[in-house]
Amino acid sequence: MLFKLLDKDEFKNLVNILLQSNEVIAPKQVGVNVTGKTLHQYLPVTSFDEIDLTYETTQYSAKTYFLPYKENLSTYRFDEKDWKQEIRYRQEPRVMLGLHACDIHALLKLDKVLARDNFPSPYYIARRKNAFIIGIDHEPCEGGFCRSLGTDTVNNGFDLFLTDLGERYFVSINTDLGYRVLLQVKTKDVTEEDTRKYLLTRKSISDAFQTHVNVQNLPNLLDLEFESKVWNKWGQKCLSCGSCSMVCPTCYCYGVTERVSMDFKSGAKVKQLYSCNLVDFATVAGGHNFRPNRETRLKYRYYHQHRGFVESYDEPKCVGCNRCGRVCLAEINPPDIIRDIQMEER
Amino acid sequence: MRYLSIEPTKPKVAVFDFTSCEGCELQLANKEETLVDFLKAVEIVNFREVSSAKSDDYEIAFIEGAVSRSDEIERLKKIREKARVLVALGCCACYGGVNKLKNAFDLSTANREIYGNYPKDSMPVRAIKDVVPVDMEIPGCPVNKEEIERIIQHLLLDINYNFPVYPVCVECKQKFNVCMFEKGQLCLGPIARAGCSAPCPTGGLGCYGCRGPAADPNYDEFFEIARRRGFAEQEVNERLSFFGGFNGIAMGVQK
Amino acid sequence: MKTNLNVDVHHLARVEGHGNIKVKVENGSLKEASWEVVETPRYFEFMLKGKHYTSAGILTARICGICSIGHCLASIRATENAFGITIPEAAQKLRLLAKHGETLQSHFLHLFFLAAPDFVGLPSAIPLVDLKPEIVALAQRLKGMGNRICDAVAGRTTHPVSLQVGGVAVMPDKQKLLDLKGELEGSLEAMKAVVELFKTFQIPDFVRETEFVSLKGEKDYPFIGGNIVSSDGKEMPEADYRKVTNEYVTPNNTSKWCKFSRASYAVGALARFNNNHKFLHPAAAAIAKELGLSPVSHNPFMNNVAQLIECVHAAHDSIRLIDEIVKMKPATQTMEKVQAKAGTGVGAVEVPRGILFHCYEYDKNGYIVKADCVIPTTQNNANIHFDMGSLVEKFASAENMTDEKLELLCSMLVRSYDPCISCSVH
Amino acid sequence: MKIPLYHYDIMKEREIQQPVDFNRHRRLKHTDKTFKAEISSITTLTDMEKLFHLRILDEAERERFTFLPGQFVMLEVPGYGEVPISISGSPSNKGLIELCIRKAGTVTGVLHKAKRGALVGIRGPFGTHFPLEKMKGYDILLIAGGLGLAPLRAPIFAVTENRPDYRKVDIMYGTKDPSQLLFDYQYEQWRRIDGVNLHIIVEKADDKWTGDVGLITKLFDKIEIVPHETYAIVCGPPVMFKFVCAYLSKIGVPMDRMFVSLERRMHCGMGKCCRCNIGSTYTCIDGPVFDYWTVMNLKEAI
Ligand SMILES: Cc1cc2nc3c(=O)[nH]c(=O)nc-3n(C[C@H](O)[C@H](O)[C@H](O)COP(=O)(O)OP(=O)(O)OC[C@H]3O[C@@H](n4cnc5c(N)ncnc54)[C@H](O)[C@@H]3O)c2cc1C
Ligand code: SF4
Ligand code: SF4
Ligand code: SF4
Repeated sequence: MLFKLLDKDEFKNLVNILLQSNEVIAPKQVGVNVTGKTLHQYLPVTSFDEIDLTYETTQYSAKTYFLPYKENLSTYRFDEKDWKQEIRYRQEPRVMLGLHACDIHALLKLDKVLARDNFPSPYYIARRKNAFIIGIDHEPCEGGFCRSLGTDTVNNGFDLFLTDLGERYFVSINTDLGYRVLLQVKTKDVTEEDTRKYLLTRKSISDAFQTHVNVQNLPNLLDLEFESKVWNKWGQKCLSCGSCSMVCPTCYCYGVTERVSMDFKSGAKVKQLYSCNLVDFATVAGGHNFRPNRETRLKYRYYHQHRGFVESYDEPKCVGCNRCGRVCLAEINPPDIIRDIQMEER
Repeated sequence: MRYLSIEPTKPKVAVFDFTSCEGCELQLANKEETLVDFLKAVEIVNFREVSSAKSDDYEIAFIEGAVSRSDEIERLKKIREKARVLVALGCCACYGGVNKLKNAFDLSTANREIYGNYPKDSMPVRAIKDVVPVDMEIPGCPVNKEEIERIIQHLLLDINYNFPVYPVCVECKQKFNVCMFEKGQLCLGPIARAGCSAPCPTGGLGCYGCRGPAADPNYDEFFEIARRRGFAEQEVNERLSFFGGFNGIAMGVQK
Repeated sequence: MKTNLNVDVHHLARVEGHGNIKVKVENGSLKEASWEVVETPRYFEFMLKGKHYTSAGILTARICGICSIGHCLASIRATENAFGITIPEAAQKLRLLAKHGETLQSHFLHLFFLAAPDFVGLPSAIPLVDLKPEIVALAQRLKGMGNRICDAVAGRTTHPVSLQVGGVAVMPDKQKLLDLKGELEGSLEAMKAVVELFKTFQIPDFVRETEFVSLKGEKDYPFIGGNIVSSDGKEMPEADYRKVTNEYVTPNNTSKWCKFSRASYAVGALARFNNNHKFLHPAAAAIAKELGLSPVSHNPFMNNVAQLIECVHAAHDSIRLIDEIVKMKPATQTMEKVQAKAGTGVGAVEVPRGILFHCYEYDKNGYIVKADCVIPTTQNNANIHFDMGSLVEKFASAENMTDEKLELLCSMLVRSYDPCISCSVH
Repeated sequence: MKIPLYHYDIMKEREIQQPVDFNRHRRLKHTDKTFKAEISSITTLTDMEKLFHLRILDEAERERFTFLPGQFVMLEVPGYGEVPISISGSPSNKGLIELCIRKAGTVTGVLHKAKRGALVGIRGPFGTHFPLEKMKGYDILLIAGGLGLAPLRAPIFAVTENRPDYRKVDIMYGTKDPSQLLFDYQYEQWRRIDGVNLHIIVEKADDKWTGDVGLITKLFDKIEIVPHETYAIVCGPPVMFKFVCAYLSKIGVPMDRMFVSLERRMHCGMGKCCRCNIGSTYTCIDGPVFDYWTVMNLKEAI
């Protein structure tokens, strides 16, 4: 990896240049909540002033720019006795600015399933490869436990990564494209002093983590505790509203339905992100539901995040952003559940 | 769409209104983009709000509104006899709708106060299914025209119309909304049935549950959340009773 | 010449709600000419009792599916007046824009789908899909535009969600508004085509003098709040609406009747035009001239023309409003803080069918103690009824008069008022 | 100054330009492109089941389409939906895809109304298969309950067409009543094959039924099983294969020599939609064919 220093004014310059010919998605303040805390979202921006890089976290993850909530897998034209299938992938490049390490890790995990494993998804890949990602370091967010999952720092999956050193950014350059983009503005070489400052900043961030979750041996524990009362306790609270999966940066499951236009001349096969917590997730024709109660559905979500994915890829699917915990009205959250599971074993 | 060699029919459709605001009927004339195609797909033979043609020869009857007067019962039963398929259109037809709120009051007092010496005929509000069997329901206040279209497509060509049974929160999230609870407002989203695309939270109004309850709603936890966030029982119960879909569900009532 | 005529229309079609027409002429003399409203009552005023102020606007929107925005606006205005709240300027503009959206949607619905078929001799607009697709396309486009405005500003086409006590809950998307502006500009030309179409319609020659009541324009064509004015020269603040409406119950109608200076009065587009024509956008005023409508017109059939004129006005005014709204800063306040308090408030709004009043009395916690809603069609019903008598008297003796022709004429009279019957019963 | 970002055009990828071939899991391809196929023949089997013969229209695609017994296709009826259906025909019958479909809901319902000549889309084949290679030289038990004969028919073809490779073959089949028996026109043919025994049982007989009556496990009384020389394939509802496998396992047939086919809700067939997950196992890529040992180890499998 190469490193450079970028003055904040120059950075603004860079963003403005990027804005001129590309769509830019960046954290933007969307309001305040009832306690006065500011709320942010990754949204398309049209000027540098709309961007707030000091945001703590966004309510929604950046995944929807890679896995939209709704998308047409294919469309159909119906002729008299025949039909024609058409498939299109999104192609336009865009800038994803200001992603935190956990969000980039989430993309790396999605890559494993959607870009590299069985049946790579062209829909995902077309979006992923057309995203220019600029990440940024930040103070730990409230309730976030990324450190425990090793996702608080990131070494790849981005083009540029910024660490705020006060007047300037310490920039890690991970791709050739990132390097070339950076050539458009004035950068400085990194001095030893800068490096020391950078490492200090990293350390102070690292030390600031409050939430720790012990995920050691979790896959096995989950198997052992398959029938545990813990699930009953949390399952009773679950609203089965799917909010957790909607905001989660790594939840990718979906449902497909087909639609026909009112003139019956065209149709579409529509993919919609789903949630394993929704009541009919595993219902089959005839009405049999393989996961009829909240408890089993909730358990399954944790099972997939912390056991199934580990089995397949040697790492959990969760990045510890705690978005699901924050969004949940019933206050169901991974740190508490995992703690409960660990406690059961003592 | 004849690639399956199934010939589509052009069914005769009638639309009838009972006690309601006629907003759901109005939706039939809305969604202007597809209105012409819609009108071409079916033969509307009886639709008083937009046509003076009247025919008693129909297969599909859309019923808007609830039943709140004795003559409506008779009218409804006659329609049921004629229609092969009876579709309850909108929240009033499916659940009684806001009309049902009057059931909480004494009718004769209400009559006296509003109509003085000339009391009008009226009775406690009932949903359509409480009077005659209903084949399909399109909930919502008002209904979502897209769902009407899908019902029509289903009746014409067996096309799928499985409306969502999950809660409004799913669709609300898919609209990138900040949760109403986060803004300090009450919302029935977690227990109300989706399918509307969450216009209310998107427009800054907590859901009132016009589509009725989602499948297997978690009332206990919902009440717990409302309590924790400081919403009064009265407020929650006003919401729940608003559209008639959460019949008999109330916070603070021992089960 | 036939001197015995009989008209009996049960549940008149192409109007909102259920009403009957009964006419009997025997040996040339009028025995009966009546307009009866038989809609099932819903007791909204009763339902409102004990409801929280946040629910009032949502509940009363359900009085009517066509003018739900009007009801909601009157309702939240009544509440705001009761609490003594002034809403931010941005919210005022947004509300008026939503109002225009509703006016466009409702008027075009009436003009094309409910009124026009009579003039072209069809039972409904549905056959036009095949006969005159260009007219249907025009109707779709113009009515759709009204709906899209409501959708963008109020959150939904029917039963608004963003219009709330204190203001408007969300600022609509700028781009959406700009798109709508483009659409509005394009629609002006289309409206000219509608004017041409209306020129071909034969409007019955009938006049009966009556009183016209509406809001009074001060600087603009009035839509939301202000004083009430009558063509008989009276004026009073909206809070005194009861002195105008004087509702009373009749045995055969589930809707009440109203009277002011005379036995009946009329509200609606024609009343607004008659009282406030000088505030119309010049383009709208020009069209009034073109279509031969000049104040004060006492021909109820001219209400159709007045509606069309209002559409042109609303389109021009919407463009102005959008220009002003998009210029506002991103963080512009659209909601005022609401503090409930005991008191009574009235909200008067000019909805498509005329002036609408909501009045609520609140307890100190913001729950409704007493509610009263006076609907435009309620105010028109007596006037329709008396018009019917005059109309039959004038035309019964006409050559070649038949039951069918008279039925059509009477039905057209009722439809001209664009009555909202379920509203009037509520 | 402008920086137009690098534009990645997935359509230029060499892999994606190659024809779709769903048995090559790791290749980049148009995952949702279907082979257009014509329903070339429809056979009514019972009130609820019909056998559809599908022929891929494009000749080159037809040549390329091969499958192994136990695999399934995603059958798409454009505008209606897509459903997973096991291939019920012979792997050697190139170009002809046989699907036995029960009327169960929207898509299957409309298929039952469709006429010969209708055009549908298929993706696949997907999933694991019965390991017929490994079974060579062994006694074979092919056991089906109800609609289970649909997926079992493919291995029946494979075994009977390669008769010399296998030793004794017992086909056991049970349904609720005689009216539900599938493929009855083929029984005679199977019976005539040397060393193939067909045993049929119904739970409830009708006037004409002269055969066995009872649960399928009753048929075991008639069959001689050498546990260590036997492979079994069991297709049917979970309750049925649970009992059957429990019996076989009790008499000593190793659990990893019994194979079952599981059904779950599926929306993709490619291990993406997660709808078919059992615990953390994808029925569509790790299954639908599992050995019984694996099934026993899957949480929430049965
Ligand atoms: C591996 C596999 C092989 C199968 N083989 C056969 C076969 O050979 N013959 C046969 O008749 N049936 C088979 N099925 C079952 C068949 O897929 C369902 O009956 C069918 O999906 C019902 O769809 P529908 O649209 O008619 O019903 P609906 O109830 O309308 O279903 C709606 C949607 O739900 C999903 N779904 C519902 N039930 C199932 C189910 N059991 N499995 C998977 N998805 C489901 C589908 O996505 C379907 O489009 C198989 C299922 C699986 C998983
Ligand atoms: S499971 Fe929760 S904490 Fe983990 S990545 Fe998803 S949203 Fe974040
Ligand atoms: S606003 Fe309502 S519907 Fe939306 S997420 Fe919150 S509770 Fe659910
Ligand atoms: S959000 Fe709630 S109240 Fe609003 S339309 Fe949907 S279900 Fe009805």
